[in-house]
Amino acid sequence: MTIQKEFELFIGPNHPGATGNMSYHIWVEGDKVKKAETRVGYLHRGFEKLMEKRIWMQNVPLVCRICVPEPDVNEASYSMAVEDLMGWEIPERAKYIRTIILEMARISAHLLTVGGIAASLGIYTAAQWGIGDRDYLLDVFEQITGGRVYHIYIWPGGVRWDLPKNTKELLTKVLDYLESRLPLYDDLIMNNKVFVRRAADVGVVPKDKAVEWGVTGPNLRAAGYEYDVRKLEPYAAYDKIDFEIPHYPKLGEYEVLSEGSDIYTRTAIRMLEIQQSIKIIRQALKDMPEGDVLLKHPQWFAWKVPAGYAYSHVESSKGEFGYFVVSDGEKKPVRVHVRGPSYTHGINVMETIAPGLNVADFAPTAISLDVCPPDIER
Amino acid sequence: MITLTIAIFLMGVIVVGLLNKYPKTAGIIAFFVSLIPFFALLSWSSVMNITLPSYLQFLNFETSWQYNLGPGTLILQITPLGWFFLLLLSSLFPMVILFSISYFRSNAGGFYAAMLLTMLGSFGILLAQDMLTFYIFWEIMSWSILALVIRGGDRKAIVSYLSFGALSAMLILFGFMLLYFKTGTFVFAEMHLDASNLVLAAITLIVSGFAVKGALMPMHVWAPHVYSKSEEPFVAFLSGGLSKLGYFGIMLFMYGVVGFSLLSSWGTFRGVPLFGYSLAVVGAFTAFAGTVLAVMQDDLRKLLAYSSIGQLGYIAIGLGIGTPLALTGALFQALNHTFFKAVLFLAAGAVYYRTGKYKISELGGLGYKMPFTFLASLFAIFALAAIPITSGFAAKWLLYEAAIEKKFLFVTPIMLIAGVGAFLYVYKILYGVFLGEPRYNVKEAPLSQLVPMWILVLPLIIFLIFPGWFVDLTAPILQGYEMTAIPHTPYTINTSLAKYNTLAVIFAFIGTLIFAFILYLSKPQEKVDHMDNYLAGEPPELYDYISMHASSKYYEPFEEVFYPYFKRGAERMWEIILAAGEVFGSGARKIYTGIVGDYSIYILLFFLIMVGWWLLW
Amino acid sequence: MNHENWSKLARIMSKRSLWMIHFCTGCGAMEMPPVMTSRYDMERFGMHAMATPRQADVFLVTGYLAVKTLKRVVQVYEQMRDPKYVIGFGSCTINGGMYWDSYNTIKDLSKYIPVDVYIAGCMPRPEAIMDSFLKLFDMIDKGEAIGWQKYHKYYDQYKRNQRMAFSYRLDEVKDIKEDDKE
Amino acid sequence: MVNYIDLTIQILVAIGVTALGFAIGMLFNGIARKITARIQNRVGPPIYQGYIDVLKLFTKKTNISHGWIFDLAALFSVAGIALAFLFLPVAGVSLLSGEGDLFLILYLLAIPALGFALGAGASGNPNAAVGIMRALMTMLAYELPLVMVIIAMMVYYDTTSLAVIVQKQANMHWAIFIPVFFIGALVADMALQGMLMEKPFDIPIAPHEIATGPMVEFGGKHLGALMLYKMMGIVVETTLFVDLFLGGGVILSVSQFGWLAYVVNFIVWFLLILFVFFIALLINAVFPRFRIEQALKFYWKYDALVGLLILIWIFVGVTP
Amino acid sequence: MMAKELFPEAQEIRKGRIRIETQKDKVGEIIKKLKDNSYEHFVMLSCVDWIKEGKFELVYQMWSYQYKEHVMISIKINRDGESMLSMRHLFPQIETYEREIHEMFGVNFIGNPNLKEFILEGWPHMPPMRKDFDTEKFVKDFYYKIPEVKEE
Repeated sequence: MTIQKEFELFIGPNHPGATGNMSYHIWVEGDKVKKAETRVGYLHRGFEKLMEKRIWMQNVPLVCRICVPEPDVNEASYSMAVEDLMGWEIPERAKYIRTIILEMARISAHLLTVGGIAASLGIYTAAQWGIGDRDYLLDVFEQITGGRVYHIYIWPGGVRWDLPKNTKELLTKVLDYLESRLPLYDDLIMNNKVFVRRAADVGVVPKDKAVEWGVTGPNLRAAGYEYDVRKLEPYAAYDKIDFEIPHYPKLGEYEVLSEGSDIYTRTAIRMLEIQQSIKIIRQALKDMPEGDVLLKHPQWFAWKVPAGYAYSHVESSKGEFGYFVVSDGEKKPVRVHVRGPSYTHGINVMETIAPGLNVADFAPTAISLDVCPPDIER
Repeated sequence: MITLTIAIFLMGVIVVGLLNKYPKTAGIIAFFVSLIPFFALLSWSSVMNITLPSYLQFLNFETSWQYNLGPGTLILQITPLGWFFLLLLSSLFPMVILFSISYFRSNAGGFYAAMLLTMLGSFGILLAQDMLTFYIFWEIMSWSILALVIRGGDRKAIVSYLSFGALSAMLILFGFMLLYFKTGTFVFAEMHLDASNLVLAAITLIVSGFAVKGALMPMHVWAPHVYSKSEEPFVAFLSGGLSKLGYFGIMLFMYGVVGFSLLSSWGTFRGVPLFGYSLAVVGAFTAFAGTVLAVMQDDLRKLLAYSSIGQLGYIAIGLGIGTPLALTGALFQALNHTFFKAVLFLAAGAVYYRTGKYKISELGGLGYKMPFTFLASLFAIFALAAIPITSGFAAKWLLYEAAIEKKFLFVTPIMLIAGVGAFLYVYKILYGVFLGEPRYNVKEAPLSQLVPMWILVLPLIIFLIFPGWFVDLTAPILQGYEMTAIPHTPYTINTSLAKYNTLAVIFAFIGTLIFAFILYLSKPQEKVDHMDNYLAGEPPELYDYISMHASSKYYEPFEEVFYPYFKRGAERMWEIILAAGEVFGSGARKIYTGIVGDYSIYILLFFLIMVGWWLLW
Repeated sequence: MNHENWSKLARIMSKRSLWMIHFCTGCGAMEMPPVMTSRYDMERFGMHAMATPRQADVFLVTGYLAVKTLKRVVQVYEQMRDPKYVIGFGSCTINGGMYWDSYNTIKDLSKYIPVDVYIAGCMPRPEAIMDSFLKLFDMIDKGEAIGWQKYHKYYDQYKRNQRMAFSYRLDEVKDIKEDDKE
Repeated sequence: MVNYIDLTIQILVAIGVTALGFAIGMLFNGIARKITARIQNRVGPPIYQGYIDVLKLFTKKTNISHGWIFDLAALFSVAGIALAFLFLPVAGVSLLSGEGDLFLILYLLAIPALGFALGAGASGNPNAAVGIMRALMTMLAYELPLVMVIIAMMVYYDTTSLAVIVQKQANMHWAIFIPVFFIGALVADMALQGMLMEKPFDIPIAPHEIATGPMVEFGGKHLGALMLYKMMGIVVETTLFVDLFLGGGVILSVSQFGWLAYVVNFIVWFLLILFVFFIALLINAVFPRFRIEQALKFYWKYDALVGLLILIWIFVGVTP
Repeated sequence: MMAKELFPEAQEIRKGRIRIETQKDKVGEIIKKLKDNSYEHFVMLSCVDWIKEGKFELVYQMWSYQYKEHVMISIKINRDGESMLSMRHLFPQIETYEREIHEMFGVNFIGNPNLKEFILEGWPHMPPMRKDFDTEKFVKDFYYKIPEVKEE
């Protein structure tokens, strides 16, 4: 009998360190991970198949279920792809509302992730606070859209309805509250000496490989690229709003500690993006013009989208979220293919950087890459 | 009777040597011969003020024996100290031989011959009353050990043992010569030493010579190689029994020949002789470094070897401090170490006998397959780790008390940390070998291997309940050094600092165990298969094989922290040894052909030369 | 204390200290963090998430189950110790919900493992989840939450359905019957 | 001759005190969760949650076992920790602490740990094995500063008996009021953090890394036994700290005040261990956990360095 | 150089979206050339089932951070078992995409050793993303036919 030196661990699906319903099968010797394999498919519902069976409009409630922590990016991206094929230009006010909604979603997703990173290293208080504070945003969502998690608010042609009257006051209040909480998070997480020791130089995505490996979003910016779809190909109202792209080594008030995208930098980038998002929402609320929020378009069931190929992408909290839509001019799409950012982060990036990781650092690394399994397998 | 004993031993050596093709017969003969020292021990029990029933004393040995040999007289006489160490060796030796009977399947004649010769040497050493006798028997023992090391067949082991054995012999011989030069006599009782530097040099040389056998750092280098590359029963005897001879020698010369008052006259530090203090510091360092190195080993025998080194360090601490409390502790530790380490080495042998593996990372899950071996080694491990449900704790406790009594502020934390470090490596043995994934489908070890193990466990239990009986044993020894035994009753020991009552511990433990047992019986349970385990939800039937044994590089973070400090020291040391050994060894290699028969002839030749040299001188 | 009182005490203890298995099976897991944390705080009821099935008492099947996940769910459910309870979370566990025509998700959870309480909605609000806990407490109190007993009783049927689902074929049934005969 | 009446009374008192220890331990579990919940902006479970949890675990209908070695964990951990408690002076009352000393207590604390380790190893789960490795290394790490301080105290008070150390601190001559031992108390408090397995040293059970480590296969009554061990462990370890540095909570002398002294001392002892535990909880709430080698380096570099200074201080100050 | 300059056959379908239709043996060359010319972000590899034509369309999509341009390289292969060369040596993530397409459409990629099960487990039927696989019928014939647990 041959003796295998490594022992095998399953990080997930039933594991506190798993990032949702997925699994890493890791081979460990001593304290070091020797090999990792990503196991996905636990959440496969065949979205792309189902979407081919449904008409264009019916797909809107479906797409938001692809990424649960931040469903709005799916709606926005899908709507943009359809608008692209239709050749629609949506009303100005709808663009601003989309911006607000997307940024709110970003904040709530980042709060969840930052809390998750902190919790994976042991600061459960941060996770409790983060998720608790996120709930205030969900209240605003509920007031605007009627749903806490799934909003189905962004449609092809604009948004479903206008913002309720007191949204501005409510949102401002919530933003003020969040802003007052951010220094506490800094004290608890970013300025915590133990956190810095655990997080700095751990789970590094090297800068020279980051683009080739398909790393996007905060993880790419943590490696030192100032790449953001909001600036590269502005959608919604981002071209009219003044904001910064936090990226390594411009980490604002946080210390620059390491080369490449490690847990610490990735967390710092997310903390900074929360600040930027608050700034964006404030601006959007201020600059938002009056007017229609939805295009006058034909009856939904009668839509026929012109034949063609469209690719639209948005910057989600995890990275580039893209929709590749193919139409043959009929009532139903021929093919909708979703590019989730976790597809690369969770599989080839994780499998490449895992060898040599300490087994204690494995789950924090996966969580700080913000791997979300539903956008891998859809 | 002693003449007869020596004659029987020598005859036994020849007979079993010739019975090489019949290992079982040779083993049985060797076993009967090996019982003789134990009978001698029984008949000498009056030395320790013990009266045994007459049916245990059916052989009547004379208490002293002399043989006139040219330049001096060979004197053998039983003393309390000799009796105590003979107790350890003579009770261990038959068990080891018994174990070997089923362990060796072939080619064992040479083994038994050399083992008997080793025991004969030890027997003589323990009874010797003059330096001449002492040295002759010392050489017999050392050379027959060499024969056994050569049987292991590892060049590094042979070279290191040879160089260190030679070093040890030279140091001792030089020390003896200095003493003879100073006093003009070989006999211990006739020596009248003074506080001169010559005597200090002699005693230093002698103690460092013995330290080699006792594997004190930095003289330990040979031990891991020899322990890990020789046959298991021999290693059990070497580690359990023969290593004690070094400490016997240290104790004999430090407290028997030189004496506590003379040691103090070379300077004291905070109430402890400077000589003893430095020995204690070396011992503490050995205890700590041995433990740390043991944690890093993957080879079961190497781990046990370093653990031996660490545990023997405690004896050195006790001998160094030199108060009655400390000496009692040191002797107690010697006794415990003899038995638990022998059990562990024998258990390792039994594991090897069944699986053919020594690497901890390649073993696993034997606890349910070999439950009695497991339980015996569990007991030994409890004793090693000084868990207060075995006698191992009492010994360590005495040493700690002694250290605190003398206000050893820096040595005691090191001792305690070495004690905690012991938990780490014993758990490595427990988990890596006996627990975890069941990898082998083997039977329990044969009965003739289990019986010796369990007999050797017995003293650990007896002296747990009645540590006072042990203190009784030390009383005559300490009397010889003009000290009184520490205050005690059969189950309590008192010191100036605290009290240790074993009955209270045991009864309270039984009580709480009953409480736990009631809780435990409250609900039924079912036994589940090993694979019905937490795999984060993955159904095991989807996989051909899931490796679940984490024993390879088990303490990797620990190794990462400590390895850099030890690597260089050990390597540099090894370079020096090799350079020295190469000079000595390259010539020697032509002579050492690897055939046991040749070596017996060499040993005989050496014997003749030795005797001739003494005669001519 | 007689047996009845004893088991009543056991039930009271069991209901006030339900430990939940930490297994996010579907998107419903998104509403679990708010329930666990400061806004809704289910630890008020003595509930908190446990890492491994051996330690847990209640299984929240949060949402749709892909067949691949169902295998894991069954494995985990069988590793949990009695008494154990299952809460079916969201419409997907009841009839497939949004994914009624998906080839990879099961449509009715109670065909595969016994479910004590269902929560409707996509996704259910935290209030609904808290309410389901209270409902479960109530059922445990009255001795109605007997899913785990049903699982033992109708083990063959559950196992048959599970095997069918795992193989994506209906004709697997025959094999099982033959297996049982052997 | 043995006085059987006295012996019976002693045994009864021992049983009572053990039961009380477990009761306080379970209460502490509830208090800890409540306090943590308040820090995290939550309501938290009722304060008696610990009792419910343990009772529930012992009333589970079915339990699993991986064989008899696995069961040893449950037995040894409960028995060992209760044994350690019996040898501690509690509020100045020494049950068996006259029969053993601090070294004994330190080693008695290893019985449950080793028993637990045996059971976890027997479960055959790699998570458990890694967890035990971390637990043993944490133990090695925090023991060095702890024993340094303890040995300094032993030499200072010239005894190794904890009961005597408590006695010598009577009349409010608490060790913590001596400057060197005030520093010692800080060092020992850091060690206590590791002993209690609170963050930043809860490495052995890190759920996100190794899914609660050693406890991974324990459920039902086995887990109940482990929880009893952990809860009682809190009482034992905080009491050890209080006995060493805070005079065991003794503020009234029994000879002077009679039974009133027992009551007051007991209350003070309870408040003190609660206070010590409270500090540990506060640290626990706001720190992540170290990696294991970082914990080892932290203890052996910083904590042990201060411990060494204390030893030097005592070495210079105390003449043999 | 921008994609249009590199490949004259490229057509711009709208601003920032380039489409190159080509043959399957030229794909590797084109991707390599684009990668060297700052199109260094591989977005995704899609497969479209044109059942009426009997073709699968494989769309390799790349993005240039420098030119802010998205390129779709499109090839068509026969539906009935035509293989494609693996491009996994160019970008590591292509391996995963190929694995998925192999599983969901049944396209074989030569040179990819890692075409084992990815998302599904023990799927015995036709690759489900093909247009001729009717998921609704499958659901009705399978999931709805699994019997309820009968309680006596």
